Amino acid sequence: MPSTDTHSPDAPSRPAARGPVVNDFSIQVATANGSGSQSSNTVLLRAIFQMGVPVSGKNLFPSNIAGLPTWYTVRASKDGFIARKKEIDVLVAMNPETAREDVLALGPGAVVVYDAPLALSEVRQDLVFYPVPFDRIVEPLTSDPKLRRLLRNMAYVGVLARLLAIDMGEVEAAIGKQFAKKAKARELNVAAARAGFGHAAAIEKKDPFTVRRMDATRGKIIVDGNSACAIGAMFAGVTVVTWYPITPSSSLVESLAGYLRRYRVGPDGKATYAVVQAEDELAAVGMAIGAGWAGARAMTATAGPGISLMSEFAGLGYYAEIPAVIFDVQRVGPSTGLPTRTAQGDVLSTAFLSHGDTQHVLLFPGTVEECFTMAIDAFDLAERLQTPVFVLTDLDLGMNVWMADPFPYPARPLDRGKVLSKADLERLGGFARYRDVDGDGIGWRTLPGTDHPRAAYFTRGTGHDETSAYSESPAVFERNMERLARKLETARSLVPAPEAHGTGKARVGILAYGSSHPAVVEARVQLERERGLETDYLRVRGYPFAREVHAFVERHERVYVVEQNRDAQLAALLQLDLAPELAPRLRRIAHVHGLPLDARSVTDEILTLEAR
Amino acid sequence: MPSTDTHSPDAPSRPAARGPVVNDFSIQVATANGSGSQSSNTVLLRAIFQMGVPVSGKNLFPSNIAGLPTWYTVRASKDGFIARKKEIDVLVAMNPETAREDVLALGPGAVVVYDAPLALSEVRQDLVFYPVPFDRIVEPLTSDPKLRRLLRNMAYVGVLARLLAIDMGEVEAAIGKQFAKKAKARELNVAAARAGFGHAAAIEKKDPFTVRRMDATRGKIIVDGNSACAIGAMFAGVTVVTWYPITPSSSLVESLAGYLRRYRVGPDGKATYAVVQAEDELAAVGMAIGAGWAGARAMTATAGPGISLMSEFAGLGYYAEIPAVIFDVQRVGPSTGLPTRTAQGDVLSTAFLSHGDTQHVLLFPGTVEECFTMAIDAFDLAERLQTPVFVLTDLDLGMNVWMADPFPYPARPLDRGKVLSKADLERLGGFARYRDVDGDGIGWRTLPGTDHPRAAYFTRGTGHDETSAYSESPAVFERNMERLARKLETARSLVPAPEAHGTGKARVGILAYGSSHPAVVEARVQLERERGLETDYLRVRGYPFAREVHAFVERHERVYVVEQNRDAQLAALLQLDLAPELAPRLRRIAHVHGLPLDARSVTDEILTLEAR
Amino acid sequence: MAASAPPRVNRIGLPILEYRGGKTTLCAGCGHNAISERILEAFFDLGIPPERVAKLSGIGCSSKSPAYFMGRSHAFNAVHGRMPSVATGAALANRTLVPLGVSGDGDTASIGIGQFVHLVRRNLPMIYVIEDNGVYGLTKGQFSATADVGSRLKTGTVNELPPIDTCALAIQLGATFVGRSFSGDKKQLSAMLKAAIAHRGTSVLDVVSPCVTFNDHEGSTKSYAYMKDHDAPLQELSFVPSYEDISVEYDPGTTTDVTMHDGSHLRLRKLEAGYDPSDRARAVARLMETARTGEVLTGVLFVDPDAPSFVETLGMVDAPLATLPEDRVRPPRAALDEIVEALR
Amino acid sequence: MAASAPPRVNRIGLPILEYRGGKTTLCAGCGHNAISERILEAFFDLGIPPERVAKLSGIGCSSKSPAYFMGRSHAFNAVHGRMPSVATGAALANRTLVPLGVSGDGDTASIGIGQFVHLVRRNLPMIYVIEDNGVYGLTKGQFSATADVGSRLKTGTVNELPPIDTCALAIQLGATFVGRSFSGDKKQLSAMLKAAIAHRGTSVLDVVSPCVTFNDHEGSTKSYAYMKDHDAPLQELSFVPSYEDISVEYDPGTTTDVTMHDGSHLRLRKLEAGYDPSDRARAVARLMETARTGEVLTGVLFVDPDAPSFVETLGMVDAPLATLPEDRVRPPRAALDEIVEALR
Ligand SMILES: Cc1ncc(C[n+]2csc(CCOP(=O)(O)OP(=O)(O)O)c2C)c(N)n1
Ligand SMILES: Cc1ncc(C[n+]2csc(CCOP(=O)(O)OP(=O)(O)O)c2C)c(N)n1
Ligand code: SF4
Ligand code: SF4
Ligand SMILES: [Mg+2]
Ligand SMILES: [Mg+2]
Repeated sequence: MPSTDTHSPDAPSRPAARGPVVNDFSIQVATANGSGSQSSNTVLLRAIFQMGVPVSGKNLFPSNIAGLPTWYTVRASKDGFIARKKEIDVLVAMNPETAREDVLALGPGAVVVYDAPLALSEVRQDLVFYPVPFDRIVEPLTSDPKLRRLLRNMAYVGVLARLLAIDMGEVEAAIGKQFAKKAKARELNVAAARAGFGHAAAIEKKDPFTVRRMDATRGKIIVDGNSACAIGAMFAGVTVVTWYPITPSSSLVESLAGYLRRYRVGPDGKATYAVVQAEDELAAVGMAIGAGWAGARAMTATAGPGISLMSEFAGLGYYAEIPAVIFDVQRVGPSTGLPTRTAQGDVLSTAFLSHGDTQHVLLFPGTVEECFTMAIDAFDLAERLQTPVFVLTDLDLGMNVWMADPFPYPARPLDRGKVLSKADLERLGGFARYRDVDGDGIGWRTLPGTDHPRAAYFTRGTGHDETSAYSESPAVFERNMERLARKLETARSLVPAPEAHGTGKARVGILAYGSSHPAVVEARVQLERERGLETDYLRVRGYPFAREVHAFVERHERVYVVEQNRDAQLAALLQLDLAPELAPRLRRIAHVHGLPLDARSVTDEILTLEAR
Repeated sequence: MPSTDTHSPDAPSRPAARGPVVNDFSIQVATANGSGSQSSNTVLLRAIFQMGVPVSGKNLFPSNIAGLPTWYTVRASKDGFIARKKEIDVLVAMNPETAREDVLALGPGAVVVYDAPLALSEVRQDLVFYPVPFDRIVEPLTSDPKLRRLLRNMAYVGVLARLLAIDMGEVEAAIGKQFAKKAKARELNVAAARAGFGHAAAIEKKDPFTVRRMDATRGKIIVDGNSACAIGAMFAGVTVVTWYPITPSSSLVESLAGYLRRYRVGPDGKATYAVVQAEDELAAVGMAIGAGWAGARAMTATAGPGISLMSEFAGLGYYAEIPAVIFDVQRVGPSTGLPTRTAQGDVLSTAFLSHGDTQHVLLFPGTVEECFTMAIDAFDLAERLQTPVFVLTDLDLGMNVWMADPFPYPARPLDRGKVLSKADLERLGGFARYRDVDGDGIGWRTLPGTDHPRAAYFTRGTGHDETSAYSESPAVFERNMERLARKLETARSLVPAPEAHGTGKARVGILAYGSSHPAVVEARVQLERERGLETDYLRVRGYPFAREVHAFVERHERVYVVEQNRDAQLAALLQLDLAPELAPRLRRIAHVHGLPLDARSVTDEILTLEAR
Repeated sequence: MAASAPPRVNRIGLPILEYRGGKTTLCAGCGHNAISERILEAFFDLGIPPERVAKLSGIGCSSKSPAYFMGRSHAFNAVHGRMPSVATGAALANRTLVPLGVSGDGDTASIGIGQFVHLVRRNLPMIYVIEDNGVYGLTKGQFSATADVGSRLKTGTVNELPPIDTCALAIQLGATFVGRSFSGDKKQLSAMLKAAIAHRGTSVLDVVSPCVTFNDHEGSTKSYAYMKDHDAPLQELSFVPSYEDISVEYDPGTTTDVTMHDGSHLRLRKLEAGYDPSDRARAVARLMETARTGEVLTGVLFVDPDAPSFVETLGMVDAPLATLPEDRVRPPRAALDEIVEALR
Repeated sequence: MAASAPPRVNRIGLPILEYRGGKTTLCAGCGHNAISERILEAFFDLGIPPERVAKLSGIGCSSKSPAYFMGRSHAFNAVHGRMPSVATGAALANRTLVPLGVSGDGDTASIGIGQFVHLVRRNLPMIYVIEDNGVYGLTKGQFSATADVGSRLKTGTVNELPPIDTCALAIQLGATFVGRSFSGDKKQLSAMLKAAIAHRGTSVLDVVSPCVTFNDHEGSTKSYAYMKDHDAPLQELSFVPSYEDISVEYDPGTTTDVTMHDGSHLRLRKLEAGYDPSDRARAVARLMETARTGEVLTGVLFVDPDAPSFVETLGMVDAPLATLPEDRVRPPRAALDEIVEALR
């Protein structure tokens, strides 16, 4: 089963089964995709959430539409840890194809709830087995075999509710929310859950895992990162959205389109936006660049292969200085790679995307809240800096659901950047598009359609002088390139500042970004609790790096850079940016296998390296 | 005028005009492009070459077809220096548009041969002026005004021959070679040269510059890098050539097509190759990848914008492990940039071309001889390593003509890499495409069409196991990626080893690559002669870097990395590859303005940095 | 009226000088220069403020030409073959602009055919001019995808691949205004450009525009000489702008009067009896015949003046999206509250 | 004969098992699975060694399908929309291969239309199958560029852009073999595939192949139900391989016999009187009409069996370039001497 298919030498540790284990375990449900288990798992997750217990969910699905194995992990954590937990405590084995393998992968003491016919109890002696005759349980509920297959999934939720003391009221509430608009389905599913719950009454509890109400989720919401980016983009006032479907970014635009239809269509039925499904990613980014040039807040969303296809236009955007926002919901590369698995592998190639001396601004949201806020930041930055801005999230952050605080309504008005109006031009008499009048490397632009005889300029990807006139002059070219470099320097102070954790006094530092955040948070506690190793932690949120990032490295003897790729890509960018003397302090913890990062792996590797 | 339009503070130094300056000066001819001056300049260059004097030529032309200013520089150097010389000693001013500017850009004591009507002698007092009535000179030769415009250009060759003591016999021989197949044109041009020569008899020589026979070019050839690459590719046994026209790479394929027609078509009129002009660069590289997969020696040639468009396929080639050779004749980027000017700006983005953890093998020819030999190496490496290999030349190396030793006939047979034949399969019974049986990270492949039931495998850009079966297993994915990294390690020892210059005892090292070579060679002499600064020099010829590159940095206190881009791209790759402790030794000399690198700029900058 | 000499200033009081651009750097005699003239004249004649026009192009000699006319219009010289996507973005960002695309046969039919096809399907409101010389001028004369079978380069190389007829292709794909002309045909090209400006959706104009340097020789099918012999005009065109009343009489028997969406009139006096520019299938069939006959059909090949354009299909507001005030693009606090509530 | 049940082993002594591939991971009932069956049967029936076949595909459910048939053939599942270029390289590297391209409507008509257009122009010797379901299956059902106007997704979204008729497009561009079929029409599809295998140049087969998960509902024009009602076969097809003598009689009045370049025979018993698959212009016109009528014309839409393929145009040697011995690809020392001499 994938989540332990990574070579972790040591068997996962687990508290000896003395006394109950409350609100601190993980449940993994193994089914086949397209079998409708998704809603059951959401109900399970919500029910625990509604009991005030911090919870997180990870969907491990295959790159196909129906029939292949898929795993969903729900983690309850009284301490509020929401990273993937490497060890599975409770397995729900519904998929004959993987059941044995899944069971063999468990650590001793784990619990297995399984479809009785699978007869798994012989496989191992060191586990707690609960066979459940799901077919029999759902049989009375309907005669439709297709429906029965679906209801089996809700039945295991009922069984788990009984076994883990999850409040059935919350389960039914969650079902109600899930099937809000489908009364019939709601009834049937409630019945199925109850049937499972009823059946499980007869089961003798032999494991320590249990859920108990607490008050750690009040007021929180549950949302996936793609939806959060979508909501952010809408409140950023996005007007032109172009895309080409690709996992895992499709749901970002599809959710955005839904919100726009609801909140950005006037009473006259007219839209204050355009959403265009392009013919491919070259066209999608080309449209975004064209729209940004003409003054729209334009965006596109894609994943690795799309980013590669956008290379030429990315260079044009950089050199002709055109605002555009590009969401890269990263998946495992190279090439098509593992389209439904998560990674942080596009960092380096995106920073230098396109030939010649091209460099880009990158943002790294680490939470769903930041997916919302940084979507807004991205549009402001793109127009302020007049350059494409890449928002790098990933499949884990983007497609899995996360607990979050409600999104704050934007405090700042939109920053539309340096744009000269007709009035400005009348005052100034004219302008030079690429003249660095403010010393920040950023010129002033006009929008096509500005009604002034001096408003026009000729945008080009060829060499140009300050007035954007064609030029092959070596000196003119070099000056312009130096200004562009200056502009990237300006960006350092404008991208979201890094977030510091810890006392600042530790000798060991950890540096991470994006969806690695929850694992690092938990790993720091493990290091402290288990080995008394104090660490400081800086979460990088943007590139080019803010000065604080340099300062953090200066203040620590060793800095572990944790990321989800093979080539330690952020560490590479950092090494190129740091004073060379600091480079030796960096230590790389970089792996990619497609599974969300877990704390244990980080902890173990840091300890190994510390031991050196 | 471009060649001094770069901000060089100090006026160029020149020997005081006491006594003759023999075989050590530069001539710059300023005309408009499309005016046919190209052949005159070639004749001028050849005539000096035939007199045994080391010579080099640089063409600075605009990105248009006809009518814009263009400059051609011929440098004669008894010491064999062939880099661009920053100072112009003799200007031939034929272009009214730039004449004044060109004259103002000269250093004191320079010579100006100019079209009399331009009346330039008033512009400055500190130069030697030779007005020449070109129209009058050519008038008797023909009545056709179009022809006259062309002949004016050959007339200045005659004038220069007289002024600089270039042997008219050699001039006429060169004209004969130039117009080998056009008797009429030959006659007219000889007449024009003679007319100029005759007219100049009346000119009183007031400058020190002169050419004198020596014996430094015997047996040498004159060739441009693109032709050299083409010849190399043909002798590498290239079979599938795909391309999309783009300056400055077009002439590589056009010259290759010519050679192939001549030497690779059988008596039956059938070709042992295919040349395809694709619809764009995505298609060109896709065809090369498809052909490489099917066993052909496949190549494409392009420049920056094409490289960007090839990103997605480059990642597929890396991950599916397909041989292909991609020539990148670099020009000034970002974006369309300066299409007719030279740069080394694609190094970093090509090394990491494509999303995910992708890395590529790069070769850096530094001379036209190496354009020939490395073209051959590239095909061997691509098949040996089963990966795309990028040959990075540039406009200066590729489109300008250079003296060279005759190309050696390849000593080694073709290395077709690890391919299993039908017989092998019968012996082995089967194979696993991506199994690292030899420990070098390189598996064995079969070619489509191999007549054995176990020959087939399924090539894909998605996750795969050793048998190339589809896999989403985290462990399988990670193992495969580690093997790919191992393969790149293997490449270190297979790419052309760096070339060491100097005693190896100096404290200061210089590291450079590609067309920067001649400037560095000359700069080292300047540093030694003028300031007694001894340097060692290592010319890097491939990436991933050979161990010797690391060793060179270890052996020197300071290492100047000289390159023609803004972002010090090779230095960046080096910094990422070196032991971090060595990083502080690197000092970057990186500039891009589109003109070929000159020694003086390198010397001056090294001295400035040494002074720090 | 198209034919009559332009007045010293046009209806918005601008002299033609205000419609000119930088000095051309193209070869003397290049067809592209003539097309630039026709374009700026058309906008001048119709009295369209240059500020309302957005010039878009790819890469090539043709794509450079926007620098040489209408310097008072914004312009975007983008990347090779991908101008349609840039134009799409610009047109959506500000629907009040008049997007004018200038491309070449290589830029459109070779590298750009994919984006061209999808542009046409969307019926984006824009004028798309293909300056068609059958070669890549800027890279020194290789064949493009519009080169005819058997046409020969100076080097002797002969083209053996069937050409892409961008007009037949566009009509087949559902284009709503398609015309072909010749850089040397002042009257026809002017009228066609004006009708294109008046058209509601995408206007595809393929204009044969000889490359005097690389493709104007004997053996070329895109030379001035070849066009002299093979230009087969389907109609005699005239254009009556919406603001002029339709004074001139015409005979419905010999002349078709097309009322454009903006109320202007395009008048086609039939030269080829039976050619019906409103019949897609037959227009395509007729064009395909010319592959055999070698004639170059010019004129308005197809027109459907009222098909909704992409901005209508998308149901966009009338005001430019680019400059909508914050309160129209950022929903109120209540909206966020509602969204958040749904996520609890 | 296509129709008759396949023998236990074929003429080269292989059981059909040797033509099978891995277990499909596509949805049960997906049209693509049926097409996979027809493809492997065709190669089995014709007794073509699987080793001679190269399977090429892009990205999509359809493009995955080559993994599910003919496991003894090399395969290359490349990148999205660019398979034609990969196929071109492979076909040139080894002209003795039988390149079989499997693509989807998104892979071909949306992202891939540019490469498709140029592939067709070159008449590369290959079979190009478009498994056409009008949606992007693998990304969960968005419209592709072949979706018909007015067709509706489960979500209610309606397509408003005109579809690309890949067949009409191909014929118009000069394709030499173009057919349309339906994954559910065993007999027609089998015969068509065999003729395609026998064809000299590019064979474009657009096969309507319903996506049961995302586009098989009421309101879809690519559903099983829709095809049942709208499938309008132009002919009844049969194929007589070159190695079988033409036993079966036929009536020239009602049946056209096309002799393929390899000597095999494609027999078309007319179902639509007057349809002539050798008339390009009219074939395109007829297909364009269906935009109004909604009928889906299936059968052999156009065929020109003797047009030279790209390898002939290029004048390549008969042996595979990939495996030419060194002495045929590396010219002798004398050649280098001659070249060098010319550079002195
Ligand atoms: C991606 C890319 N590939 C290649 C080129 C080189 N290039 C510049 S213009 C051109 C062809 C232009 O031909 P066409 O569009 O017909 O314009 P023309 O010069 O004939 O007017 C090419 C291939 C480029 N600029 N960008
Ligand atoms: C460059 C790139 N963009 C997007 C994708 C995501 N993607 C995978 S398959 C697909 C569409 C497949 O549609 P189609 O070709 O019709 O195949 P089907 O699944 O319908 O059989 C897309 C957009 C990708 N793999 N690569
Ligand atoms: S090369 Fe040809 S297309 Fe380019 S400017 Fe000259 S004539 Fe025009
Ligand atoms: S999603 Fe559609 S196309 Fe893909 S396998 Fe399922 S039915 Fe076939
Ligand atoms: Mg052209
Ligand atoms: Mg599809």
